[in-house]
Amino acid sequence: MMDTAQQPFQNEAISVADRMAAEALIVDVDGFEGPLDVLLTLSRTQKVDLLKVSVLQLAKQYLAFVEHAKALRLELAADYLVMAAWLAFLKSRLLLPPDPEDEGPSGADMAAHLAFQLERLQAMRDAAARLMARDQLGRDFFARGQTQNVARVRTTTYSATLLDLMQGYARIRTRDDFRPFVMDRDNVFTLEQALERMRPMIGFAGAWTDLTSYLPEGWDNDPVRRRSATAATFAASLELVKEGQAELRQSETFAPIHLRRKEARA
Amino acid sequence: MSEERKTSAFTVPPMEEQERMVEAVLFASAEPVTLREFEARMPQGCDPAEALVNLRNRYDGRGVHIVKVGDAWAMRTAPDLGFLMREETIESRKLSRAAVETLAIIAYHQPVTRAEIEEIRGVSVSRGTIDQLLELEWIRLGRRKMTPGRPVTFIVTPGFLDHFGLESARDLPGLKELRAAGLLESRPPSAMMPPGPETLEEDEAATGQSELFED
Amino acid sequence: MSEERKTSAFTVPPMEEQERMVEAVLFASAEPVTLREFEARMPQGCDPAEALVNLRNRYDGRGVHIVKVGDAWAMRTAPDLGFLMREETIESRKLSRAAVETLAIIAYHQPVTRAEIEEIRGVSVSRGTIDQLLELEWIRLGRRKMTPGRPVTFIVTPGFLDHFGLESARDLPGLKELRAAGLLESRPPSAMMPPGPETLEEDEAATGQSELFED
Repeated sequence: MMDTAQQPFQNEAISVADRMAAEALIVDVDGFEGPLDVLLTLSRTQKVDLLKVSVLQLAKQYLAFVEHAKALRLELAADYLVMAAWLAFLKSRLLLPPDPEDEGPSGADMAAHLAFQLERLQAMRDAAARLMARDQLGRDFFARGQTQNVARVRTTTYSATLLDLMQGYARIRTRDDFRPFVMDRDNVFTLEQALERMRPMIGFAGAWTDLTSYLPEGWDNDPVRRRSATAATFAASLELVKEGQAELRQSETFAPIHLRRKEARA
Repeated sequence: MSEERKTSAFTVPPMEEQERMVEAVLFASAEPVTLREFEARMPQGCDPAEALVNLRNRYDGRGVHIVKVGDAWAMRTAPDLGFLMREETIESRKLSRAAVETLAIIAYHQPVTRAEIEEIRGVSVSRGTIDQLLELEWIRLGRRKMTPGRPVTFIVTPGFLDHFGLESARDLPGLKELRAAGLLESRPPSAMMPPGPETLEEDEAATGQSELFED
Repeated sequence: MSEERKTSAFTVPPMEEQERMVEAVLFASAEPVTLREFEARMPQGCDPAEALVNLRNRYDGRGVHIVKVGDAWAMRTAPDLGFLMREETIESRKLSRAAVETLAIIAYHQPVTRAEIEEIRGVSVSRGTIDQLLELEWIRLGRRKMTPGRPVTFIVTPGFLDHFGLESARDLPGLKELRAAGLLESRPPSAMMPPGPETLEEDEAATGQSELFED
């Protein structure tokens, strides 16, 4: 940017000015509407057209503000810190000579976009001020104070849509076989239930035991219930193995599965 | 404008300007305004009584009049234009659920007797519901049924088709399509399939569905 | 007006009379009246548009003005006489800075999405801000944007135009200059845009939009 050449001479001065600016901002950090608002305020200290604002200087001022806030252990919202990181990156881009290999927007492009954003925000603020300064209804000009009663002649029409009609029909025709969907929980043994059941038992299983012996009582007669209980018990035993509390073995395919407590390593 | 205002604080505004003031105050005020109130509001030295007389003349024969109400003044619309102050509103109300269902049954099963409607709906059909549909000219009486008692039947009218944008009652989607469109939640009842065009291709049904979703 | 109407009507009232009618209707209504409403109320064959132009000239420079608000018309007191209306002044709730800025952005950038408002302001828009503007009936939902996610947009209402004495949104102060300066554009977002609120709270913003749509 333009200022880069002068930087070596102004470095100290700017940093003092920045610190003072930062201090002034921190007094009222809650009054700011985010990082862009802070940047806009900072840019005013440069007393130049927003299009000609030195983004590099702005970045430094902002970083000083964030540093200062940190030193004072002020809680800054996350977006202030994200902006600081981005500006630090932008600053390095602006200071380093452009890398011809590098893809993506140049530092100058990024700076130009930030300047555009600041100018646009300022323009909208000016527009808002001009809007509110206009003559307003109920303040500067007025509507009729006493409105005349307009006699209302009401006619009522009834309407229904094709969709109403179809839904109405569907409702009647399917009323009999409609049943609210509820999970049939009576015949389901859950993984949680199985785990709860097995945890206290596993500590006593020093020897290999058939997994089926862990099935809860009353779940082995009905095939549906047995299937659910078996699946849950097997899943629970895998969970215990994963936790390092148990070991599983099976001698061949479809052979009974055995389970025992995992011995602590000596 | 601000020029005038500035001077008005010191010198009495011209009568033309006083007329404007009286006019604005009369217009914006919710109640009739007394001379005293005019004097209190307007700059010192104004003569609202004279301004009112001038204004009244100006509005003579217009659509709005300046009238005296007791010892106060008000603006009123000209009495001969009262007919303009009538606003015709058409209130649209949704058809009741009972009426919609009855109408749907007639459309799907026509010609259908009252007893048949009641059998399908599972509740008795009130006289009012049928009357309402007759009055809307969405249904009318069909041929009497050749069954004991020769009960009257109901059929839908061209007005019904027009209102619902149908070429004919046969264009009503069948249960299969209703299901495809997500309008049906469960299995079709085995008995009494509706006389809808069940032969429609699946593809067509799918098109219908997407159309329904567009809305 | 169409030929048919003129011929089919018994007698069309003379323009002088039509002016009186328009005047009475405008006067009686606190809300702006659309041409369509005029046509519905006045006898067939009337040309309220022409009558309004005549009436507007007649009221030029008076204490009460005929103003155009969007595609409707209203009578309003002359703004320079506001000082007479202390009694009628409505103490309006003071809008927060965020609300005022958001309103301006919607007016100048409409139709605009919530994310775009946030991009411009550099902070996320709180739900309350949009609610307040919706409640004042100064903004409303526009068409969904044809971008991924089809986000809802906001636009200003005729009520907004009426409140700020604008004939149309094109008459917003400084609109031309802002457009010429390219400040109403969003500039193609480059990969390295400064972090806006949307990068932080993308989920939240998306929720907010869908919530608004639900309403």
